[in-house]
Amino acid sequence: MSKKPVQFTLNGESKAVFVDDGQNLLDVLRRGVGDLSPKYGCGQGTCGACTVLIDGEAHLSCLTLAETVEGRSLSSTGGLAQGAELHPLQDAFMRHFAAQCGFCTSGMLMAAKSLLDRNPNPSRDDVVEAISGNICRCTGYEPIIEAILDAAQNGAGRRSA
Amino acid sequence: MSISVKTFASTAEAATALSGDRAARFMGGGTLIMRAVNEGDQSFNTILLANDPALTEIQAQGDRLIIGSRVTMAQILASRDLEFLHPVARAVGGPAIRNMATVGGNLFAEHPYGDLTAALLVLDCQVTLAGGQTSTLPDLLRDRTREPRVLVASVSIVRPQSGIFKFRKVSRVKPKGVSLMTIAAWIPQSGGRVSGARVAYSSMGPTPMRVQAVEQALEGATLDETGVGNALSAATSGIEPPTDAIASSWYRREVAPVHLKRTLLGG
Amino acid sequence: MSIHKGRGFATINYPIGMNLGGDPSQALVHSNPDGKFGVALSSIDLGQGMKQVTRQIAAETLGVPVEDVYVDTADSDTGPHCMGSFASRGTHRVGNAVIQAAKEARSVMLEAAAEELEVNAADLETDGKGNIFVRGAPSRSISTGEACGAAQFKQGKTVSGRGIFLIPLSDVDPETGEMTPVSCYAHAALVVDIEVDDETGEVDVKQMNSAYEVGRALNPRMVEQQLVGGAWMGMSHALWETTEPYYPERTHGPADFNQYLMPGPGDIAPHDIAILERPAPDGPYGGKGPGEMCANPVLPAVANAVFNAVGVRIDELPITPEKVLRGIKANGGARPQGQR
Amino acid sequence: MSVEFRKELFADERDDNLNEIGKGTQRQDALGHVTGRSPYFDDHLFDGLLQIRCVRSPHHHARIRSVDFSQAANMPGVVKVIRPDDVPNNFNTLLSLLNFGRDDEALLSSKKVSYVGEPVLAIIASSDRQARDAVAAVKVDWEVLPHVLDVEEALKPDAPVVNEVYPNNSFDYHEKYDHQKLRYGDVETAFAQADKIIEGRYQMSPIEQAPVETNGAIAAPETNDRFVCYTSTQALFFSLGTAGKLLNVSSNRLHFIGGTVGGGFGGKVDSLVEPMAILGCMLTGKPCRFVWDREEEMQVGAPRGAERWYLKDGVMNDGRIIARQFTGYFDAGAYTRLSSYAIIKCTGHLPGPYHIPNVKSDVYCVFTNRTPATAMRGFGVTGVDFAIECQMDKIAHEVGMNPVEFRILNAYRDGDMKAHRREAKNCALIECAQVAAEKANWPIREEFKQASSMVGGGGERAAIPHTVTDEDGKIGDRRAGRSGGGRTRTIAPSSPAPAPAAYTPPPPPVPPPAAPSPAAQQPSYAHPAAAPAYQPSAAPASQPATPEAPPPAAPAPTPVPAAPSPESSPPSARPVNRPGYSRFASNSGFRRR
Repeated sequence: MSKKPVQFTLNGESKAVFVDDGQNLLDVLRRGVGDLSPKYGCGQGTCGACTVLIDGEAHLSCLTLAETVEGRSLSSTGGLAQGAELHPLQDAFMRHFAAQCGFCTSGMLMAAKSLLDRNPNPSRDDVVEAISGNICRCTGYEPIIEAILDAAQNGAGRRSA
Repeated sequence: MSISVKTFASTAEAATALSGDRAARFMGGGTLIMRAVNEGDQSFNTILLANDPALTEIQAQGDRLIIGSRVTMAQILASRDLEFLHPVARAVGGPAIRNMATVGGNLFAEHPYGDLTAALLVLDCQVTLAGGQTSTLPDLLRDRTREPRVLVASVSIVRPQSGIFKFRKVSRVKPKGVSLMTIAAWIPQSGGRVSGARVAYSSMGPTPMRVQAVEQALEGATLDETGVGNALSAATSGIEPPTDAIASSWYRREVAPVHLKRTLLGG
Repeated sequence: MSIHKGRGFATINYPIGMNLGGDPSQALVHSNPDGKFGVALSSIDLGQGMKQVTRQIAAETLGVPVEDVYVDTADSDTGPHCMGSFASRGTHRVGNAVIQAAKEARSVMLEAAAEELEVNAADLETDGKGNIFVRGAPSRSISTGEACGAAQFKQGKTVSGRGIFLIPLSDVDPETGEMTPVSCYAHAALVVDIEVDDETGEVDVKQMNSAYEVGRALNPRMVEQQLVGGAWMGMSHALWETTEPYYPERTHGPADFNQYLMPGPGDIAPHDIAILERPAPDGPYGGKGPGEMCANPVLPAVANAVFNAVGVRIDELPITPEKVLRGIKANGGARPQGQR
Repeated sequence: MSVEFRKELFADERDDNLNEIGKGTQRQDALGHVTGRSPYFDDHLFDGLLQIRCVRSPHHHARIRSVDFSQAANMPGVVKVIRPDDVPNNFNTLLSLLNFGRDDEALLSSKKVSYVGEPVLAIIASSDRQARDAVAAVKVDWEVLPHVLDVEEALKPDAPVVNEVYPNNSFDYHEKYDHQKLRYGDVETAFAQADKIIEGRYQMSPIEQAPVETNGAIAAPETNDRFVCYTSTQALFFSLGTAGKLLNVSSNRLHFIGGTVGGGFGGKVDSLVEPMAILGCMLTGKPCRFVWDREEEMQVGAPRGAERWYLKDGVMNDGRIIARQFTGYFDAGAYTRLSSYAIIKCTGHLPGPYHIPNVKSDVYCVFTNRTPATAMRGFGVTGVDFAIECQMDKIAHEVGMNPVEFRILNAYRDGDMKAHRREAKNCALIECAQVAAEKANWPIREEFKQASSMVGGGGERAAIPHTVTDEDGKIGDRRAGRSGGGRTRTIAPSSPAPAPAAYTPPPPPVPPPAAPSPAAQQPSYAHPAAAPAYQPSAAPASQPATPEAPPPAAPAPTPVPAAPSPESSPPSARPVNRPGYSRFASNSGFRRR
């Protein structure tokens, strides 16, 4: 099987990795460069647990052909905190007890960040729409919605990425 | 069978590779192809990519709009020219899917997907293939799984006057879920009566489809409860709606007139 | 189109634990020389909050602040045996094991403190803030860290404890079903308000009002997590979910989250919850285990609300629009049962 | 969304001044969750990690004539093919760790499959895709067999045998019956005396637990001739014990690490992935990962099984339920897993949170040609609660009562005898009903607002009634076409009681409601000649009767003394040490080790 070299930046750090033909980005992020924050929930694009930002846009890494991120800028929940300082979204998720098993949390945070980066003052409907591709089985969504709205009020969207 | 990926600079080269290899698939945004790869689909082993920038362009030409086949739902939502399609693009997937899913992919998406295609069916869609040939959308849908496979370069649709174009996606899950039934309608009126209506469904058959019986019944009708009566009676005439995990054929048949009425008479 | 309002009600109780007993869980507690504690379990945290609830139980029992305790789940080399996290048994069974282990560790800590303070250990109390003092003479005190340090470096004692909780296995009589199933019950009552579209059979949940009795709410925020999320799941089971939409036919089974239907974030209904706490006599600090029962009242309450709204009894789950519509058509139209 | 704590209720049973208990302290795991650093089973990296995928049955029921994996074994990346023979002890039942039930399921099946998705072979390859490609290249010659998917069809004498270990298509309880019985009082007599009989049929379809993290495990060799296994299990030692048994490995050579799991809801108890990952590791000497994809999780992974229930209630016009009968069918799918136990838990839960003096239940654990069922949130209870509470709504409607008041009238209270013959304590159903109604502005009358779980129970309501038993449904009778034992007998109550076919009815816990409906205004406790009289007894001492209470029409509310029937057991509140009972001393019911 042929391997292709791919370079991209992940959370501001440049990465170079060899990928298999047909390999998806989720697999490469997790096993290739060791960022375990995006999760495998379906491999079908139906759960959102693998959501990462590519050039600032939310993408499903399980449906992204790894070699297509050549030269692009990726961010994941693994890089959301700045040093020891949590991103306002992370802080809000904690305060609202918006994580139970925590497995969807990473994807939810990326979906939320993608929203707030574009729309710093979202309505509840905007938030609902933003997480509509992400499945949570534990919380019933309400604490997540409240956390995102709270984070927006605390200026999460005005903070630079 | 391990996967190989081939990237082409030009759409035409990719189209040639596609037509010459039954085990090749062209990848637009990846939402269909990568899922198949992940699930071990044995029907293909080659993924074709094309970097042609024309595939991702939206152009206005007179009263028509040309949309490249790799234009994403998110691009449609960002386009002022395509504002009439925003409710349609927003009905597809969640935001991440919309950043990936393409117009071309939607044309080839199997049931229950294809909401955008239903809209295109009533917008007088002309399909331009990679080689420059054109096709009608119904023809393309009919032949979409036949060999040799074709690569769509762009679609051309007409820009509707305000109020003519109507769209409704019925889903069990809010705000986003797969379609139980999607209805797109183009309802021009002349002297208070419908003239030249076009109506299409998605998720009501093997592919998105025009619904001629409804269109005929609407001809000359007034857009009110009694005026659309015949059209509602014809809502599933000649159609055998599918049974799937979302709903049975019986249910789709029962509610088709209800949702058609709400589409025609609603906003 | 007509939208019909309906209101339904249900009450339930839920037996906590693996019903017949015979399902032990163990815990080990030990302290570092500075009085900071670790709890080793092989129990599982699958989101319900096992780590945190046992952490609070251990801290309460030890008499130290919660920051002084961390819980490790689940390593079979270090965590002693536990049957697992299911049947709402975690808080009840593991919590009791942690109490026993923490009591043993606490008694060593107090003995060490007694030796340092030259008093009788029975006269010592903890303030929960990291201090041990002589009852009635708060000035005579020693920190838990000093006591644990003295135990380990001066007195040669391990500040540690072992705990197990077992409800012995009950027999079941083949003829009568006589048995000793579980030791405590959680309770719930729920009122649901819905709207039914009589042309499509679609049911829209508008509001839930509930009362859940959970024993003592050991961590109110985590109880809230369980109840809010669990009621959502109940709504989902009532109206959306199944792996076999045409059961008992095995066709059209969903294979992804698009086809396996669950309510989305736009479907959630406002839910106003009252939490009642009647401590379980044998629960850890009276705790029961709210995790499982919270979904159960929603299913029948929704079915009962559908009857109230349109006069159709849906006795098969899930209550799909198709079933409701078939019922309405069989009745010749919606038959609202009157406002409740 | 709002949450309130009703601290005033049961306040004197609680000390609310504890240091840590009762505080909404942040979760220990929250920081890990929001930073993406919580270590789930799959968050452990290994060099040269191999991937496992299974060859699965496309048929509901089929014999395996032959399996040809010659092509698959030579495909790129394929390291090893795991055959059924490679499993050292390829037969198990999950609850064998509790000595409950017989081994009935293989990790990989070699002779026959009994559900779509049943695994018959596993492939270990360098990548997931290579393993999938090899799976697709395996050729199995199937001899398709007739199948059965409906629980009641499966119990017919000529139904295909799903699971040879249980050839009657039903789990064997106590080495005696093909179902679990509950017998308390005498429902038939009570039905004859009831004002109304209300019946219902209820069906619950299978439910997927649907944790966002699928089932999975990674196993790797440890340096000391042990195996480490990172796992998503909900039950670490359950999975460890199951792996040890299937693989014939001692428990201390297995090092299981888990405890941080991406949701479970009951779907991660079955311990199918751990043994396979460890076996792969044993056969290759390399770290192996076995993770279900979403389709497997949804269609092969065990759901909460379907349940079908038939309920029959005997009800008085004033709303008191005097008898309730259940017939239940749990659809276990092809193998036992946890359905047999779910029925025990269910039986102990019947008749729901109500005081009903006559209860009968027969619950069958039925094998059908579908994915085996297992645990889910609400284990053994959710399905029957749906049935009970829908039934309760129907009864309230029939007798013209407010559904909230109707629940409170029949609610169990401290000291009441439950149908499994243990006293209720720590009850709170009434208070929940009151508070929920209040929150929803659903008015209930004052006497129901004043009702309490702590008052009005016990006393006569604590007496174990005279009970009719039977020997219907002995193992094998049904398939052999024999009707049930037919022989009924009685077990004497804890106090002197009437002869068979008569019993002391329940005392009302609260004054019967004042004229809820025309029907209820004329309670008829007296019945036509043949049937023995229903005998309402006085209200509990703590609840003085109100003037509105319907006067008893029948004889004095004292138990009618009668000689014990010759067939009855000695009177005993804790009966049943009758000879001849297997009492779990079997491998088909519970037994003690």
